[in-house]
Amino acid sequence: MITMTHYLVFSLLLFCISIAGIFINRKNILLLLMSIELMLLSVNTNFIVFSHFSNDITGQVFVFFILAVAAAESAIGLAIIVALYRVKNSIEINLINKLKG
Amino acid sequence: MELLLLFIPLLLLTSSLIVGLSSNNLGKISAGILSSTLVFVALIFSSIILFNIYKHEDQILYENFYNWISISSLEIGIGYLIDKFSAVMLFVVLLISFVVHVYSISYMSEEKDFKRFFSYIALFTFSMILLVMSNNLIQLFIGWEGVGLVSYLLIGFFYKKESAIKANLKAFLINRIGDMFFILGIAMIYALFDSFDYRTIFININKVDFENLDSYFGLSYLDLSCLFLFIGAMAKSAQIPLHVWLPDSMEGPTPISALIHAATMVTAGIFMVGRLSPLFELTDFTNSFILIIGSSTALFMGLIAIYENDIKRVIAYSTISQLGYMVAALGISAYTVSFFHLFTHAFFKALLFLCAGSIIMSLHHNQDITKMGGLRSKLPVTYICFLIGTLSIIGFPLTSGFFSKDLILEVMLDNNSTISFVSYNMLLIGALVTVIYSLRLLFIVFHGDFRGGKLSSIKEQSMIILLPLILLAIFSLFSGYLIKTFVDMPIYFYGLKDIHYEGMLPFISHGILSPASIALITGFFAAKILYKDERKFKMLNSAITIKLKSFIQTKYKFDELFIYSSNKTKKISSLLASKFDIGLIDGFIVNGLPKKINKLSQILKSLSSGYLYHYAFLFVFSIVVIFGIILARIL
Amino acid sequence: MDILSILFYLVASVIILSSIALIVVNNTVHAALLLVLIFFNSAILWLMLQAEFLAIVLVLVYVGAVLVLFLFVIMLLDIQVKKNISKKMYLLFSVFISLIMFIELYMVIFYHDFASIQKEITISELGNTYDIGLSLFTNYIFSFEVTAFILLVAIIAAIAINLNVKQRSLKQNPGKQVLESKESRLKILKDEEL
Amino acid sequence: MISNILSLLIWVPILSGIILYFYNRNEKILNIYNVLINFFVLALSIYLLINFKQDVEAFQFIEKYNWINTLNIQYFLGVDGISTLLIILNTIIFFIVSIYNLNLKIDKRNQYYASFLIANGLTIGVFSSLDAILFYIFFEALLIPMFLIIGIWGGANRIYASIKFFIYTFFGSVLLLISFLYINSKISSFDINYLYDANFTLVEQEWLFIAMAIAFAIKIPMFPFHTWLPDAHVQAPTSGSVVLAAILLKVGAYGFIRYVLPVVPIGAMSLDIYFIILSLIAIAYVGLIAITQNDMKKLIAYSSISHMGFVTLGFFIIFQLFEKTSNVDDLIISLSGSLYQIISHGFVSASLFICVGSIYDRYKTKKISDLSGLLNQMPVYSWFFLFFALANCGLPGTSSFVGELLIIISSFKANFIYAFISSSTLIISAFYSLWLVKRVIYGEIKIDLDKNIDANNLEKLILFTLALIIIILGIYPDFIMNFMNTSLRHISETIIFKL
Amino acid sequence: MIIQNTITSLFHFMPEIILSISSMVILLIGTLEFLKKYVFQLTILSILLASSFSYMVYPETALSLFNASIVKNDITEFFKYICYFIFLIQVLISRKYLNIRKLDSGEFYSLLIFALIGCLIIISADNLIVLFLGIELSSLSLYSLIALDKSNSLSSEAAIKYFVLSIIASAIMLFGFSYLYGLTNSLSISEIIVFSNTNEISNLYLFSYILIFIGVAFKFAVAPFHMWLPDVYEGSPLPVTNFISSIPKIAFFVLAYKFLDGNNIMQIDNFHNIFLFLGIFSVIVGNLYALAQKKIMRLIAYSGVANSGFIFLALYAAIEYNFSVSAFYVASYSFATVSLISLVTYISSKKYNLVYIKDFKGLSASLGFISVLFMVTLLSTAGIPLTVGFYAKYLVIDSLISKDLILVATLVILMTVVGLYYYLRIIWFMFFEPGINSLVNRGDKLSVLILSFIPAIIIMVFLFPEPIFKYIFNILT
Repeated sequence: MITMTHYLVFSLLLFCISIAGIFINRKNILLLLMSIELMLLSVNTNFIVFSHFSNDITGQVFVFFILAVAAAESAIGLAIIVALYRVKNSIEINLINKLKG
Repeated sequence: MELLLLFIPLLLLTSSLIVGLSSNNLGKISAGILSSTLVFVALIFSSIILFNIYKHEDQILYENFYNWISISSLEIGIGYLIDKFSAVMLFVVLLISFVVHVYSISYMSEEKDFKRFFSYIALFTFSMILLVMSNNLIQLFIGWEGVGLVSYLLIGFFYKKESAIKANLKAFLINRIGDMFFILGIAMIYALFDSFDYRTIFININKVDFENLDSYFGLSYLDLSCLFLFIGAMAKSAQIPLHVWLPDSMEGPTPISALIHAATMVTAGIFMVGRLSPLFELTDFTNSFILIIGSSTALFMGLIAIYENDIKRVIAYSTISQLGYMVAALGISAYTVSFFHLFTHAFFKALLFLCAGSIIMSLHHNQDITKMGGLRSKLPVTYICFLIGTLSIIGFPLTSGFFSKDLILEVMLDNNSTISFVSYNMLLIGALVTVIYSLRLLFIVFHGDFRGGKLSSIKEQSMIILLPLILLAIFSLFSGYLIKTFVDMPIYFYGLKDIHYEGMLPFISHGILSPASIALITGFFAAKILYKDERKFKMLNSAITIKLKSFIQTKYKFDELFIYSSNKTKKISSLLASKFDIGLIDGFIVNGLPKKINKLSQILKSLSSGYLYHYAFLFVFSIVVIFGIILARIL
Repeated sequence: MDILSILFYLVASVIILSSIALIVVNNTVHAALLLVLIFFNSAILWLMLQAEFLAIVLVLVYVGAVLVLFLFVIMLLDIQVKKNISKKMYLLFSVFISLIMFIELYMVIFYHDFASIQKEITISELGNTYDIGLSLFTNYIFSFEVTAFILLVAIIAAIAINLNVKQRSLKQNPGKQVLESKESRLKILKDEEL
Repeated sequence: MISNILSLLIWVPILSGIILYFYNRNEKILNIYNVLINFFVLALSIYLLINFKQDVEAFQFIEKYNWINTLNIQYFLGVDGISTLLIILNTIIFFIVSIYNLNLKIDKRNQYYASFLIANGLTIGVFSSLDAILFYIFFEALLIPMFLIIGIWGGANRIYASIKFFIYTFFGSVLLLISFLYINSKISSFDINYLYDANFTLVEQEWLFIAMAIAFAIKIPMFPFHTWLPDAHVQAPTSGSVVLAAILLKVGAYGFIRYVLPVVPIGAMSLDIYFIILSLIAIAYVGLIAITQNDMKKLIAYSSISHMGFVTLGFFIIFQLFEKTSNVDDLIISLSGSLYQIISHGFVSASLFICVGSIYDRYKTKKISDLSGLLNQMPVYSWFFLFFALANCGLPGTSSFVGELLIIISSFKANFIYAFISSSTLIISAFYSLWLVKRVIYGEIKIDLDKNIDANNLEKLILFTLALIIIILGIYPDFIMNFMNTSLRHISETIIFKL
Repeated sequence: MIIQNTITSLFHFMPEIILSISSMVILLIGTLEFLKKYVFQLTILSILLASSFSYMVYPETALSLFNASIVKNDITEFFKYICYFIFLIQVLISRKYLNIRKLDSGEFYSLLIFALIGCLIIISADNLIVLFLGIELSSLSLYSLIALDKSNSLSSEAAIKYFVLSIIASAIMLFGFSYLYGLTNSLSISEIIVFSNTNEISNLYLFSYILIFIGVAFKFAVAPFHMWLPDVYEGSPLPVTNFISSIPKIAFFVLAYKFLDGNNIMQIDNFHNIFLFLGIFSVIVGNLYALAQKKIMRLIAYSGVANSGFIFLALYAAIEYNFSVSAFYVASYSFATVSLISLVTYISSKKYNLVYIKDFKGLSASLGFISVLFMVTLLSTAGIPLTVGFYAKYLVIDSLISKDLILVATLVILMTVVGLYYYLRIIWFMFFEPGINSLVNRGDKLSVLILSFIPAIIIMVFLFPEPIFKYIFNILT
């Protein structure tokens, strides 16, 4: 029987992987955005799990909003990346360190 | 009477202020005359007081006229304590001061800073009077420092002369060494009696249980306090080893040497010990110490004078030597005897100095005796006065010095102890030495041929110079006959010391037949042969004597000792300043710590790379750490 | 083990494996396609949790719109695929840290007793979509409006950031030329203003 | 009788300073305005002095308003004998400085004056506030004008000096703040009277004592916290040095007697030996350092530290005195000595700095090795300088003697060694003061300016006034002693009661 | 009923609605060539309108709007007023700056207002969804605002860093929300608080809070979650920095307050000690980093990190639900930092860019009054008496000491002594160093007047703090 814990551990694992993805990746900034999407996905899964097992619809409503916001976020993220590309002619993360110290 | 007593210091202070702060409207001569007049008035007042004191036997004037500080139990006043002792001292001070005032009108007339000079000597006299009149230790100390200050100012009177400004600094610093101990002594006395007043102290002296007091360095409380007080006196009265300032102080104008560095200020130490005699009486250790210091000063400083060529320095060393006699007498508790010598010495030493001044003026500020000689014919009056002074100092029978010195020797001999016997012998040899150097000076300066070029231009000084000399000469000749007064002089709370004295004539005859006379005669001949006839002896060229001579000429290296220690102090100071203060405290801690923090911050700054993934990593890492800590606490 | 469990493990392992692949893969296009795979599988998972509406939205919105956007950008920028240059130590340490984070939270979750909050699962008669819609337009109407703003901001931002105002053509504008005056072309600056 | 006289004393100079800050047109008006305000403050403070009742133990001229109820902070002003005297010292010095400043040639004159006026008001605030936090606020705010004075109008290395000054003293004062807050957390009040009544355990007292003592030790400054002072003095403009030496150092000493000794006497008693040792080191060691300084201001700065060593010595021997004699009078004598030393040093150091400043204005150097024989070219200055140098080495008849005497005799009662080391100042201070005189005043002239550069009438007036004050204080100390006596007795009794 | 509720809610929500409408109007106007120049005026007008409406609909009692999505009470209104005021000053002062950099477009102002609305929503949210949306609304607007400055090559870097890190933080926060939701079965903050006061606090519950407050810590830029702040400060246009430095912090403070006030979780050692240790760490790190900075904005950023540490310490001190200390600190710090950045903005408002600290050299010669304002503000940030910053630090230290954390208090206050150095460095550059600095405009009287508002407040509140204290203590305890 698949219990709530199974789902939660699964989504936790997903979350940890996606977080690792953010700092393992040293080159491609787009992968960062994808990792972020994964992160939000795991959060969403969490909400849905709770919503399902406690038989409460509000968790799903939250997921709905998160999805909407995530879409907006990726739009803006991609826009920023494009802008960055225009300035640097590259989107490699290891080249973005003009601001430091 | 009280009013008169109040007026004496006030007159002098006024004189000092008026002359010192007046504008150019007040001319030199009128300033001098004004100042002298005021001193003269003070002198008259003091003689009235002296007269009164002697008229009413056993009258002691003791009053405070001003409350300087009063905090709860602590009361310090300015007042006076006039007994015979201080009345005589007052008179002597004012007399010498007056004489010097008059003398200076002429002597200093060429100087630009004439008025400053007069202001100083008036201030000096004021401080000295404050000291003499004092009825408590603090007032004594104030006067004590005051005279030291004026001495400092006057030695440096010719402030452009490097040697003068060196000498005055030296004088002040060495006096300050004494003052440090002096004030410690005062503090000790205060801690014991809770008062600075002589009366309170002396009254309570018997109530103190000296046995149960703390002792320091193996000395009893009272021993130490008196020792400290005496160290103060040592500096002021130029005793070994704190004498080094006095010869150098001859850089000041000559009248000053007469007034301050011969007659009055340097005897303040003697006066102080006499004043505090009830205390000193009780301490054996300190008395022995005083005796040893006094007699060695008397002998060894006299020796230096034999080889000195500067006329003023010779007299200065002679002063130190004579002060040694006085101090030695203090050591056997013969306070009045010592005071008697102080009294006579004041006159003849002032006389000698003023004569020297006259000579120096005549020779256009030449002080080197090797450039003098045969001045007898050109300066007859000076010669006679100088002769009287010399006779007096060597203790020629019937001059004042004869009485006072013989009395010291007598008393010394009467005191049955080993130390005093040794001291007696030292003083006796000292007497011989005195004769030699005094006559040497006389012979070299006034006899023989003139060695400094043309003799013709030299002429006797004006009457303003000569009159004081004559006056002092008279005092030098006759003041010794007051011996009875001093033998019978009671000191406040101390009373009389039993001195073996049987009258004038027996004293004179006894004195003439004493070993001192042998010293006198031997000395005379030695000096005559050596310096008047200038005979050469092979013995004098032998290795030992030359070595001895050069040893004495080094002045026992005391000067070097002080120069060394002052240089050492400066070195330590700059070392401390650079290494410890700037190096360690400031460099290592005060500036070092911020520097280290700054370095740390630079390192931290270089650690933050600006890479996004590092940021994210740090983010997660911190979260993991926080979770870890909390889990560790929970589980 | 029932069929649902098998399905769960299957789907979950696909998601986990492909997400691991996603974060280490070099090729961005591959990554995007892996993401599609993950989303599809997640949708399956969500369906298992009876969130049909959201599962559909996930596929439609994400796979249909967001990921297409990603691919557009990938194409637009034409990125050279370079090898990830993570140092071994760093890589190891990162994995280690993530692992620890997982373990820590795992312990918290694992030891938690969820029994108290689990309720009997009832299936809504009107369907999942209806329920969501109802609360969306009643209780969460305000949030819904705010979301509209967020999307508006996203639109404005995406356009404004990349709007290139540079004038590309050299075409003359006679009206503007006529209106120009001396003052508008030449400005005399005083020292102070420099 | 003017009510709120203390508030007037504080706020009139501060507000006029702020006004002055924004006025920068006519130099003449500036000068007159500045002198007038300072004079007004001086007159007010003299009015305060006259109306002060010497034999009343409690604080007088009290103004007490609730300022911040929620934090127990009150606007609580009042003076006793000690603070009245320090206020007078303050106003006199600032008045003299304002006159001295007339001669200066500086830019941003209005801001210069404004800084001094504000500093004036704040210092009066420090001396008259009876609420610990109010005190702290004035105490710390005082740093700002001084910081600006040193930093803007100072010498070549002014930035280093001003920053060091500011941060060092700030470091100390935060410890003070923590102590006050701790006290508040225990007794819920900052009111000085409650502070005096408060009882703490030994450990608390020790820690409170350490924190507060460090704060004030930095300000005074005590060895080894003294190194900021020489730098600050050397770099500060003349008037700044005057204020720094004459006023600011006294704030630290005032803090000791007002907030440390009566509040945590047991802590002070258990740790007094360390502070006595530090004071003695300050007297002897810092004095020694002063000897070979080549910068006149540095020399005087070090001598200030050495003199302030006497002040702290006088403060901290009281416990041993109490143990030995258990007589309140001995405590009072010792404390009087310290306070007298404070006041006297205020005037003496101010005078010395004015002299050095004037020399610097003329010769553009403060280096002793560059100067010689000033007596030839500027006799009036030189005589005054000589006088002040003599006063600096504690000559009887000048004010410095009184304090030193009292402290030496009290310290003997406590311990022989204390007296021995402290009396060594007689030699050391004479050494540095008179060696300075020898090198600078006496001798042949080195730099011949060939101009009439002696003091003008204004400077003569200033120097004469200062000399007169020093002499009057030297020969009539009783006025001040009587003035402080009741307050000191009160404080001593508070201390003894708590022991 | 729901509809009626919504309509009343709309009425009470008027200020925000006005802002959002005007934001869209501004966006439209910005596209029209002939109306473009009125964008600025319209923005000002909308803020004034919104704040006056806010006054008009001031709730007499606490209100719950939009089906418990939004609350309005004294606290929210108080902080909203502060936000309006700060925002007004920021906008007023940045006109010239934006003009020169050609940023004064409709979308800029519109996004700025959206960011403000987001923050206002955070302040008044009573529901996790609304809270999340508010956070995202303001963050998204801010990312875009940073990236809008195309003339500055650093801005897109700042934007991407802010974007990525901020989303991680949001995700972590959401993760916390999800557990919180799972455990309490509710998304309403007030219900969650009721839950934690009635149920035993489990570990997961604790962890969900920790996750949320890590997100909050990130927004406050408390070390070690501060890395984004200096980069963003440096890379963004100054008006945006100005916004980021103050208004989100106020909003997140209110968020923290809402979560913690009356919440039993505060009594858990493991929870409230996080505030303590993060606070100490942040004070140390912030000050140490700031010491080594050469650029003014980074310096202000790190000083902000240190000040956030103080805010956390103040939150720690709120174990007994006394949030007045932290509220006062947040308000005072926001004012000071806004004043600082506004001054930098004003000085940079010509083509002369104020980037390095050494650019301050000799500023007092050309801008005397401005330098004084700067000094007052700096001293307030440093916590020196005569400025309100003193009370802020005072209160924090006081509350630490009253919790017997004397060593912590000492450590923290000693770090402020370290910090004093870099504030003084600016002062000394301005006043003590000579420099050539005639590159700034002098005549703009209005801006100077506006700029002197906050320093004046800083000093006035120092002198008469009692009403403010009373008010804050009143509404927060």
